[in-house]
Amino acid sequence: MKKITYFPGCSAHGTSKEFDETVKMVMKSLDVQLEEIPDWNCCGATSAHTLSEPLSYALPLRNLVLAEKLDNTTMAIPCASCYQRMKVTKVHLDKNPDLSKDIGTTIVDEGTYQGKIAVKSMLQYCYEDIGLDAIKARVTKSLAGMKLACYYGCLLTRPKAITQFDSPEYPMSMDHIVEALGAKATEFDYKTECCGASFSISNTEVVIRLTGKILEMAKESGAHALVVACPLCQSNLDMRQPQIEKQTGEKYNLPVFYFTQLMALAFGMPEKELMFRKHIVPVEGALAQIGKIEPEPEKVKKPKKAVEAESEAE
Amino acid sequence: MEAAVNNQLVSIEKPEIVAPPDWEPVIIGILCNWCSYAGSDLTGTSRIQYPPNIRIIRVPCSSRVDPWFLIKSLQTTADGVLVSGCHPGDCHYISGNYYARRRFLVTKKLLNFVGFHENRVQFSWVSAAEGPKFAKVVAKVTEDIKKLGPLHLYKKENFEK
Amino acid sequence: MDYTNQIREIASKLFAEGKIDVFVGYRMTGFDENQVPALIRDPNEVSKLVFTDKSVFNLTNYLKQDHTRNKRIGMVVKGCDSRALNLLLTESQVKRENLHIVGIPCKGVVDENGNKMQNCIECIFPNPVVFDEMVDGTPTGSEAPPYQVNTDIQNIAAMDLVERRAYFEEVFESCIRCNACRHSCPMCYCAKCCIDQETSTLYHGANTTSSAFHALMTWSLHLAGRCVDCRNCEKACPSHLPLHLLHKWNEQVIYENFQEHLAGVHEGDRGAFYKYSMKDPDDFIM
Amino acid sequence: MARVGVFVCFCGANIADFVDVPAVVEEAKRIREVKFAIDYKYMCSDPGQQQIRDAIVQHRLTSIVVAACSPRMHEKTFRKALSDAGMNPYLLEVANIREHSSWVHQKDKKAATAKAADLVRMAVAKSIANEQLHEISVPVTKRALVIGGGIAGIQAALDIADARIPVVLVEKSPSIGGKMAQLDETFPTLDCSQCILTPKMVDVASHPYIELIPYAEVLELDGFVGNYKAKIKKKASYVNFKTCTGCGACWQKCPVKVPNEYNMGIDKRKAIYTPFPQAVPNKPVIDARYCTMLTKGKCGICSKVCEKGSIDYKMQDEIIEREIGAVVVATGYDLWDPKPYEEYGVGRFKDIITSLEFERMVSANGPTNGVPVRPSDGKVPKNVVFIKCIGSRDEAKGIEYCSKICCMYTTKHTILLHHKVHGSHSYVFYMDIRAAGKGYEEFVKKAQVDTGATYLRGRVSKIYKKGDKLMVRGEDAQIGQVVEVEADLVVLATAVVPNKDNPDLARLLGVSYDKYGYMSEAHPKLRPVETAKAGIFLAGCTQAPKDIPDTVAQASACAAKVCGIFAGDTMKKDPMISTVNKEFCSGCQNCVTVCPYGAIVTEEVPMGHGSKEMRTVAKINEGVCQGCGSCVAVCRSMAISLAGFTDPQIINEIVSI
Repeated sequence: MKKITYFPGCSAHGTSKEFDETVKMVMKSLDVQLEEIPDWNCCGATSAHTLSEPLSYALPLRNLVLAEKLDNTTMAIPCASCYQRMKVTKVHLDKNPDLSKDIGTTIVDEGTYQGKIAVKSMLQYCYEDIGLDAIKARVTKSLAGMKLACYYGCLLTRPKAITQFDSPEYPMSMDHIVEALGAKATEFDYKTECCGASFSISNTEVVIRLTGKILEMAKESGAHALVVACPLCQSNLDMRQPQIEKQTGEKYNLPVFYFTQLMALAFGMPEKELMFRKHIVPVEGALAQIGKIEPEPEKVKKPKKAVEAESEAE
Repeated sequence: MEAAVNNQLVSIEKPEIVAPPDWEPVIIGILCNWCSYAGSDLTGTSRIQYPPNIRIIRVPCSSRVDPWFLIKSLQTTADGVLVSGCHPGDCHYISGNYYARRRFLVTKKLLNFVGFHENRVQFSWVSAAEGPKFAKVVAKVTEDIKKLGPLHLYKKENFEK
Repeated sequence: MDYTNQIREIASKLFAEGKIDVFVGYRMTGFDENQVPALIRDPNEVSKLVFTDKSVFNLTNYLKQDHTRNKRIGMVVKGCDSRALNLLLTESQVKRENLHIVGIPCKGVVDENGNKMQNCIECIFPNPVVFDEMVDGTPTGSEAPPYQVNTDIQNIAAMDLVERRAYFEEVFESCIRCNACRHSCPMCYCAKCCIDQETSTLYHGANTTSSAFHALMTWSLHLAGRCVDCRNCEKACPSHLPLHLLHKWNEQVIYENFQEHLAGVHEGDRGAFYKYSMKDPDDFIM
Repeated sequence: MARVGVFVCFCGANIADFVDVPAVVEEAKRIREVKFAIDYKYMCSDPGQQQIRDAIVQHRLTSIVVAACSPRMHEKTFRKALSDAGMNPYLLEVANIREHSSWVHQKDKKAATAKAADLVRMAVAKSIANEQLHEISVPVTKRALVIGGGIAGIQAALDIADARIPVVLVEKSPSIGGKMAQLDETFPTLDCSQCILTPKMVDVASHPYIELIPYAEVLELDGFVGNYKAKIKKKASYVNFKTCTGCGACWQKCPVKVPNEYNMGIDKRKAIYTPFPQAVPNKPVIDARYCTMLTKGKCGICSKVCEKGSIDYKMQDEIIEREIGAVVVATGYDLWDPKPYEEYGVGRFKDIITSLEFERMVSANGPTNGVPVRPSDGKVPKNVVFIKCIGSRDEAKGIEYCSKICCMYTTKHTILLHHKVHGSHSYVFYMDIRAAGKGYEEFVKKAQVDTGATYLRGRVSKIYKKGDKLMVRGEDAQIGQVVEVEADLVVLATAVVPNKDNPDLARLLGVSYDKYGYMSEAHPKLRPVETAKAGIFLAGCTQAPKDIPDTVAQASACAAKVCGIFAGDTMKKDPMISTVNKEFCSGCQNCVTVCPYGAIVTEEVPMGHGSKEMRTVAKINEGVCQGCGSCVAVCRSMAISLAGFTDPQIINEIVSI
């Protein structure tokens, strides 16, 4: 049994309860024990780093110091914002160790930062540490028939210098994971486009335009549903969908799943425990696609005219 | 790229001996022809002022500087020595300053070991474009040596000019 | 540590096989318990050879004038001696093919008072790094232990600047400029030493503190990265100067700042001053 | 006893205002060896020099000290004055009392004067130890090596050969011509590239003074200016060029098809091939990577159809050695791989191509017969988006510099598209239009009017697929809005990067290169053609991105430099180099290790006078030595001395302060 440090973040206790729950279910079934940081605090996302740089480091720093006390080598974070703040702080501190002294006093001092823990997003942990083979081995109910557009949002893979994971512009890790579950990942050019989440409250019109574009492109790619790894992405794409449909007059009907929900589903866990009822856009239509496999158009084989050696050619 | 220097010795900051009131230190500057000497010329053409204690000797490359030039200088006429060459990678002779850098470090450490303050011999990289930097370097070296006072040990006692 | 019998056997064998013209080892002085180098040319004199923990001198000093050019030489070497030999080979001073090297798995030699020499206590290469045969069979060599900081050096480095200067002032004052250190050093093989050159303006004045300062400083810089710490110089010095301090200090500076191996451990390694790395320390330079 | 003359210059007011010049003269007169000292308004003027010349004769001076400006300024001038008076010019020393005293101590005349006097004293002391030196003559091999057969190498080779100097032209690929042979038309005149290039290629092949070695690489270059020795590997072509007539039967019948490099992989060539129809030499070679006869031992068709029996599967690489006097490096450029532009879908969308691919398509002899098509479906595109600065001026993904040629060729491409595809429209996303060059701005202006192309100033942020179109989203900074263009084809103006072999070649030649891999010129403004290594010159994109006119100009400049070296039978060289005192040399060869130029070798000398025993000592090759003094500082026996900076000279300076 592996043991990792777990930082749920505030949304896991609220809007994205289903993410938190399914993460726990999936990890348990993959034989990974999650050890939650005792007395963790807010990561400071969105407000702290726009107001006070020292504070934006101090809040995650406290969490990192507490996390290191647990003696695990890796910390996994489901929420993309929390992950981003933690990783940014870690990268800055590792590059510039004196920083921890300067900012350590900003909030309650819990000890010295040593830089020994690896900070990963839950997606990165599944992809890198658990691995596709282990995921594939655990699948009991293949999702074959489902076409999914994987949406990564802006924080999971960017900026590359901070995240050091996957391609910043056209990442494929989640695509590979859903394919391991048996589903088909569609070619989705908008997988890292901005959804406008920061303006969710202050300038809803922007959000509707940007999120609408993402939904439109996902629909065009042939997807039955969207897959995300970020609570804010999920709530934006899911919650705003009826509003956007009203505005554009289009019917998208794209449920927005957390990738862990789908993992749990494919691992054969009971549907009602996956909290699909929390979704605004009904999931039934998308789930009904499971098992409906289109026959692949048979490829016409070209008669072999010449020996072609293309492999090494430039 | 740049590693820290190891083996720190205990060095004191107080003057080694009390200087007479009109004392001015003599500092020998050994400069490579292509970067630092050109840089010092630029300091001149830019009319940047610096303390007049330095006496400049031109050599083709910092790698020409044999460590015993420094020892000889301290033994005979100088209160301090500055050696300056091209920045790493800029050596007119490809790799000369890399060899020189190693010798300088060992020489500096050895002199310090036998009782010379580490500021008695100093080194700098000054490019042909760094006129202002040269003036700053000279000002700093002069100030350092003034703080340390005259170097009269081992000096001139048996030396015939 | 007594290899007298083995060495006599090996020397006899080498003479019998016609492999060597001269064998260089140790013999008793004849008047006390100490030993001196012995150059054996006559196979019948092999019985003069001895080897005990009083075999202190580094015999590679006898190779300096490139005697291997026209003689085949058998020689006894300890760990430190072999490193000197390695450097002489690297610096093209001797011909390997004319040498037959008898290696000693050294357990340390003693000073006049019978105490183990300090450099032997701190030695990390007791076994020869180059040899043709070992008296005790090939050593089952394990990895060299980590570099040890010399205790004398630590004591001096802990003094403050004024104390250090006073200490060394006394050292330089005591030097009588006899050049015994140079003559006894296996690495000082120059055809004409810089000290002796008329055109050289290296040394002004004769036997003064100032000139001793200059001579010893220059000498130790010429040996920086090349001194194998055999302490021939100290043994030869009539003023009993702690000459090893300068060499050990340089060795330590070089080891810690350039991560260079000790002198002569690898054949072909000329020492720290004859190569460089882009990563060498740079922060002492303005 | 030395007799030194000291000449102190006022430099108008430059020195005299801040240094008490007469006091310096008085101070100089007190030095025992100084037999004559004088000041003058302008020492460098002719009357000033005349004073030096007169004093040398009158006072039988043995060395001269001029206290004036930096020796980097007027050392040569004063040396000439010494020469004119019949004195060895290297007996001069310059005390730099202007840059090092009067100009930097303007607030303290007393200190500046004292320092000037010290500097004079140091120069006097040094000059006493000065020796007579004589310029060195080095014999010269009059043959040039040109590496690379693109337009730069062709031009350099032709210009040198026209001066009746033999040239060895080495080209890596089977044919000369380089990148220019791949171009359709050239800006700003829209000349057909082939029409102006191929005659030059033919000239190379037929020139009596040019030895063309195609399909070859330089392996080694030893020696020094005027006396290099080059080792060239001629790769096995498996075709005997002497008997081959170039009929083409072999490649017509060859069954192995591989992507055609000349056409950027858009179509296929055979395993035995000539790169393009106008190739010089027009003889095929077998690509050993693909030929099944060579890889698997099966086939042999080309050998069967060759009437001349020119195919030789057993041919081996051949090593050719040539003695060379000077080298021109003209290795050209490569194009940057735009893969990091993932947001554009590079690699995922077939209809995003590079400019050189577009160039091949619109080229009359190209794979699509001069009509651009979409690689995905073969349709002729109507809306084409050109994006400039792909990799150029991009610190995050690419390189920092401007590739210089992209603005112009993109303009050319809009014209070519306009000509070839009726009803087409070009969109150009640009950062700036850099059209500095003769006729360039006019060309761009005219093209914008003629083609009606839409120029959008801004970067493209994303390309995505919608149906079979590519949606290009970018900013139009001039209206401050995001725009989206529906494109059939997107053409990326990828950056110019140095030939990937440059660092290896530079190391082999012993010249330096910058962080990108461009070889470094000796001086960015005043010596842009030479490298720091004497006798090696740079032409074209080996040094930096260049267009054809600049490349040709630099190539001709190289030729002039090469001809300059070969103008006499010997070359003159500065005598300030190292020499070995064999008597003192202990033969440790540390100097050999540290010499950056490989200028030190060993030699055997007798042990003593008349002795038969030999010993090894160092020997300096005076043609190669550049006078850095690295060897002097590592010579423990002080057997090496560097003329002009000997130990006695420097020590005299130190002890005389």
